[in-house]
Amino acid sequence: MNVSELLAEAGILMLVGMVVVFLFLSMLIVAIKLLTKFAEAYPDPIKPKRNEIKPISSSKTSPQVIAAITAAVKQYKARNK
Amino acid sequence: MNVSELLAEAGILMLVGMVVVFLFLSMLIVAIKLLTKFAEAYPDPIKPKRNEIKPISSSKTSPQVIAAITAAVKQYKARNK
Amino acid sequence: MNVSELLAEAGILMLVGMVVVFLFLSMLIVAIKLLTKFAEAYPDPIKPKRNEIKPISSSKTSPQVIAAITAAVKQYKARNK
Amino acid sequence: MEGLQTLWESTALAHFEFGQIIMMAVGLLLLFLAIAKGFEPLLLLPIGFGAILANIPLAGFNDEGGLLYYIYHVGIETGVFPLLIFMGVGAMTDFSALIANPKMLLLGAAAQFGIFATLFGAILLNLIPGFDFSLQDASAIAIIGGADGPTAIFLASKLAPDLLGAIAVAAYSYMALVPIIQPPIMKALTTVDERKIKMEQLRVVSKKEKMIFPLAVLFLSAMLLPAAAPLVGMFCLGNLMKESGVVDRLSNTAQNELINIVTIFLGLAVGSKLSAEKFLTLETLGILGLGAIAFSIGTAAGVLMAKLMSKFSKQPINPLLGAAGVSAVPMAARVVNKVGLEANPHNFLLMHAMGPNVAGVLGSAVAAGILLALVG
Amino acid sequence: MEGLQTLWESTALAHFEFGQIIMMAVGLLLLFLAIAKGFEPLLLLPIGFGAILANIPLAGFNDEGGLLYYIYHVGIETGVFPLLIFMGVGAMTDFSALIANPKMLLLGAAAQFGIFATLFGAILLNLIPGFDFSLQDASAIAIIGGADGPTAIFLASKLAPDLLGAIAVAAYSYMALVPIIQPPIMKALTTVDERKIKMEQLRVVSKKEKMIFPLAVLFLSAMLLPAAAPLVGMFCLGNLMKESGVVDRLSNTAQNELINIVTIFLGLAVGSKLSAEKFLTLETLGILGLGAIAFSIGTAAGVLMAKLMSKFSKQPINPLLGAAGVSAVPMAARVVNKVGLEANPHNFLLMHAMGPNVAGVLGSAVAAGILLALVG
Amino acid sequence: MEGLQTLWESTALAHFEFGQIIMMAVGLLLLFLAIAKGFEPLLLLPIGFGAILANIPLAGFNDEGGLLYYIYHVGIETGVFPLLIFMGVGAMTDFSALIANPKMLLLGAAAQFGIFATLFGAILLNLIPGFDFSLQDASAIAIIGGADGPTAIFLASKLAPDLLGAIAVAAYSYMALVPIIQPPIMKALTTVDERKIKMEQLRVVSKKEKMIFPLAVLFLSAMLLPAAAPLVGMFCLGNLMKESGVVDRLSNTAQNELINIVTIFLGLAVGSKLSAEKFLTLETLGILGLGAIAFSIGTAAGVLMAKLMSKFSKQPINPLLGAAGVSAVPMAARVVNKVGLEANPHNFLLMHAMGPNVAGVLGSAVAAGILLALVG
Ligand code: NA
Ligand code: NA
Ligand code: NA
Repeated sequence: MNVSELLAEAGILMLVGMVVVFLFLSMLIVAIKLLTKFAEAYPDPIKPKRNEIKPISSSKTSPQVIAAITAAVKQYKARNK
Repeated sequence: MNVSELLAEAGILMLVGMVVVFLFLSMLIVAIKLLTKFAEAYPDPIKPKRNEIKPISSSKTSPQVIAAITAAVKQYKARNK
Repeated sequence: MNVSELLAEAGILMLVGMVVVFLFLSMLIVAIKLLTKFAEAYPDPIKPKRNEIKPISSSKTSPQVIAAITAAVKQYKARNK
Repeated sequence: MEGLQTLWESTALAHFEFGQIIMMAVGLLLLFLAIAKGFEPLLLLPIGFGAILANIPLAGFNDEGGLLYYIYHVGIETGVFPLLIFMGVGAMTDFSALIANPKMLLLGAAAQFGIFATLFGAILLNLIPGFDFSLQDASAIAIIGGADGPTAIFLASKLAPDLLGAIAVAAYSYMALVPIIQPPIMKALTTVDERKIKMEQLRVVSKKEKMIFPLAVLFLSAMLLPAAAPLVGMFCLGNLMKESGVVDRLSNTAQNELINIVTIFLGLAVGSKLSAEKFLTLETLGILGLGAIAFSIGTAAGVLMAKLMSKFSKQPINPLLGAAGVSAVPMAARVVNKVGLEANPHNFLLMHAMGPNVAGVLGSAVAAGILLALVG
Repeated sequence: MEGLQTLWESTALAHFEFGQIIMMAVGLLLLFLAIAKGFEPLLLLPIGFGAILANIPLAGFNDEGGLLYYIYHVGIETGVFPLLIFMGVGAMTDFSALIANPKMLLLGAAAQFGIFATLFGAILLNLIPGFDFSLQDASAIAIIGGADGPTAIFLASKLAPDLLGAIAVAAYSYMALVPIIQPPIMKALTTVDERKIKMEQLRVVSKKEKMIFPLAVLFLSAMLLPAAAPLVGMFCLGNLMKESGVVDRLSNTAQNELINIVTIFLGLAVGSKLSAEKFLTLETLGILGLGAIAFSIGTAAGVLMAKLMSKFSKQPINPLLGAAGVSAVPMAARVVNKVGLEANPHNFLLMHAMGPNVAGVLGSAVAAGILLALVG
Repeated sequence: MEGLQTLWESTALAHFEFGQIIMMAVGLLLLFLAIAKGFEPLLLLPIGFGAILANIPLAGFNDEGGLLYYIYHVGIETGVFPLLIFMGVGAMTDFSALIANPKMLLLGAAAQFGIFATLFGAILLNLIPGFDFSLQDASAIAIIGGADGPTAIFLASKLAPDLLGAIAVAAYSYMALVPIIQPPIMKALTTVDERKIKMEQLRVVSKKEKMIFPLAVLFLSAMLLPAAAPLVGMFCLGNLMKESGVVDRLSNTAQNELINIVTIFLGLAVGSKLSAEKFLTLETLGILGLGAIAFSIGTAAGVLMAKLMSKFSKQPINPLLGAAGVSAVPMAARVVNKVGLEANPHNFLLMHAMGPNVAGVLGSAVAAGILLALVG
């Protein structure tokens, strides 16, 4: 192919390409809107949120922390007697 | 092979298969019993367990925790003066 | 090759090998010395170190720890009234 | 115009065949089961997704040079992926309960009757016009009764690659259905009093026992049934890495990153076998039916064996434990525990059920070895 | 003496060609950019290192049996590595912002004009003596404008493997240069008042929407543009693994260990294509020039589209958001945020820019699919 | 009856050869050393297990289509696995001690005398009837003296694949025996006063030095010894990933998950080479003997070099440091520290010994390069 033929091809590609990209993403807009309606119609089941007010939520560190506190407070008291 | 031949083969496979499975796992029972005797004869060396009574066992968090406690206790005292 | 030829080859390999190893690593010594001079001429930019005196450095555990402390101190006070 | 024609030709719309649409729906159904119903999501999600990808016209996932083509040939055809999964599963398995109570192995043996009865059943299906299972096909189908995914995939890839998709889907689906399939059978075959039986507490098992155990299993397999050695060997390697305690970093990688990577690929590759011409057949219906029968027979055989053992045993044996012998770790053991609790709210059978449960894994690997040796 | 001759012959000194020295310098430059300047270090560090290794005479990294030879053939020629990276990226991507404001997809579409304009430009370059880009070459070069590394590598490996090195280097370099390339264009095309426009806060998106979204994208791609299905499919698989929440261990592995391993290999393999005869050419200069143009045109097209949309929209749209449509996630979105803050210190556009930003990823995957379908 | 015959034929019992039983015992011994004695368990456990698997009759691990067959051909024959391990080791290595005291490189050089003396010794063994080592064989055996596993496996896979099993086993076994082999030699060649010598404290090394160092090593290797570039290059890549600090996620993966996965496979593949016909030979005894000599000579050469340097150096040099030059990181450095503490309980040599220790890694990679260039 010579350059002018290539340019013609490239021009067509540009046109077709942009059209398809816009078409594809526009259809996705429609799809998302449908999806949103569907999601509104069938909402996520509301799970009872874990009570986050509880001061010591992490069971992993809490025994440690409590032990540390007990020790520290005792030490502190002892020193400040 | 026609179906009746296949059925005969399948029957033999069923028989042989179940026998071998039972044989294999029965021998494994024997092996485990031997193994248990061996393990009793040569027990695991008793490692001195780490003293888990120590209040602050995790060296990773303890300096932090102690710093936090010191700070918090001071703050608390200051506020409650 | 017979053994004596092999031995001659092995001898040469030993000689050449040790020379090249020493040559290579000696050149590396020179390279490191140049590198050190270069690094002295263009030192690492001094980054302001993070203040590590701050008692509660880990933002991850701190809210937890503080909550724990608050609770523990309260409890302690209550018990020791 | 030529460009537009090319463009239209390059959309899938111009090329969809009906079967592909159905198979994409099957893929979606698997995704739904995995995500919404929690059916073995680690496998069924990638399988379902792979099924969708494989059935997109022109996308070429299954063609030479396509992603799923490579994954299938590298990992499934060679048998490497199921073996690596088995290694990882070995590194996650704790044999303590079995070592403490080795008789439980007999329950794991009995439950394999589900496999061999199904093999017989698959051949019987040939009496119905339209079915034409070879002995290889029947064996690959029967292994669904082993209730062990990697074993089923490994055997199917060797004996009946064309049926691999249907077999894997059936295996994982029924494993997810264990809590529904098993309880009625368990209750039908036992009395309430039997289900209330409490088991003696299991002794503590020493590190040495747990460490030598995989070697003993490997040794037996090497002596008696080398055809089972790939499966059993990799399983024992994983278990030894875990129990030896000297290669924790390898053991952790085997049971985390490595098994995760392989699981993604394995699932996609299995999904790639869900093509219309291979899946939308009478055979698939047969496989799905036989799979349900396999699980049921295996469960029943385990329970009956437990009842038999109970008669000859000094210590009482709760017959529910037999149901755990089909493997489907740890689902079947949990089902046993649940049904046990229904009869007696203070009877926790979970730890005891782990014994027959892991015995079932060994049992179906042995059964797979026999089938490979005699039919393969 | 013969030994010494052999020894001298076995040093690289006796064999260096000028081009190799230049390419090692290029490799060092890439390392410098990666380490000292922070240019996309995850890719440019292994690419630079790979370039150095590939150009050592006699080391044989690229020869049959050499490490980089194997990595390239196994991972790039097959297209497997970029697809796995895409899966990992999918597992890291959050589409909430896009689902909350789907119109942003149009910005991601407009910015792809950078790709197709560059394709045209690459063919125009053929008018200059010395350039001879085929339509395949031009398409592979144009995809640089997609500002997406794995997409560029995937397409180049299919359409123009000889240009792969230059294309990948250009793609990652310009992605790192986004904070320098984009702001002047963004400011030239907008008024201060336009840049001050505040966007409405985005609504919260439900788990269900996020979960179905990747399936919807896959479905559209499967119907309309199967050539894009490998890229889009793997991306959606990663995203579904993340959003479904039932296979967290797979999702975590996909976005951590697996993508890390593949990134190391991908970088090395791309670097191995930086050989003197393929890189030190007029074409490379052309590619570097076109790459800069591609990014600039894409940015401009995005901004202009945003201005156009603003006219027809009830809610105000800040035209800066258009610049994020080139993808280069999350760099371009950060640039939008920064330029927005310069105009109005209280206007945080980051979350809003994530919409067009991820739309740009989809847009360039679609564009790659079109090029594959029509030119490949 | 035919079925029973088939069944019996399919047990291993009917097919065991004496050599296979011995090799399974060797595999068990390696497992015992790995687990009970803590001998390099990360490698010796998979090697031992691989040896057992490979010697199960009919299991077909080493046959075309078998797991170990694939792993060996994909990972060892190509050289990919040892190189990836080297990359991971590079990412774990800290060159600070060496950069702070570069003279230590001479100790790493001297210790390589163990390699070349062993090469000579291996050829000398040919004088004994029954031995017939080629120059390739001798070179592959000699590299055991480099005390570096991946280097030994890489070289052996290129020069003498038949001896790979024995060489790898010897290399890792002696590395585990370093605390037993080295101290007597170290004490024999030094006086108590020499062993008491305290070293000056090492200066702090800047980030920039640590970052440029791997590039300098790569550059030297690229110029002088390209045959060493695969090993040195991957090592330096790992080290650069670590020291650059900009690709931490890649560096972490290289030194954790990736190296773990490769280690499992590498060990299994090496173990697969432990077949009776290749291992139960006079050559293996020769290799084991030569390996011990290699380590001893290397240690002695390092210590003597340190004594020589001490005479010409202004700062005092503790001659024990020379022993660390054999590499065996970090075992040899620990041995130096321990022997030093015996002479002077306040003399901590560990950090100083890390210099020659990592120098030894570079030294044996260089030696491997020479052997590849001149003999390969
Ligand atoms: Na089972
Ligand atoms: Na893009
Ligand atoms: Na060494």
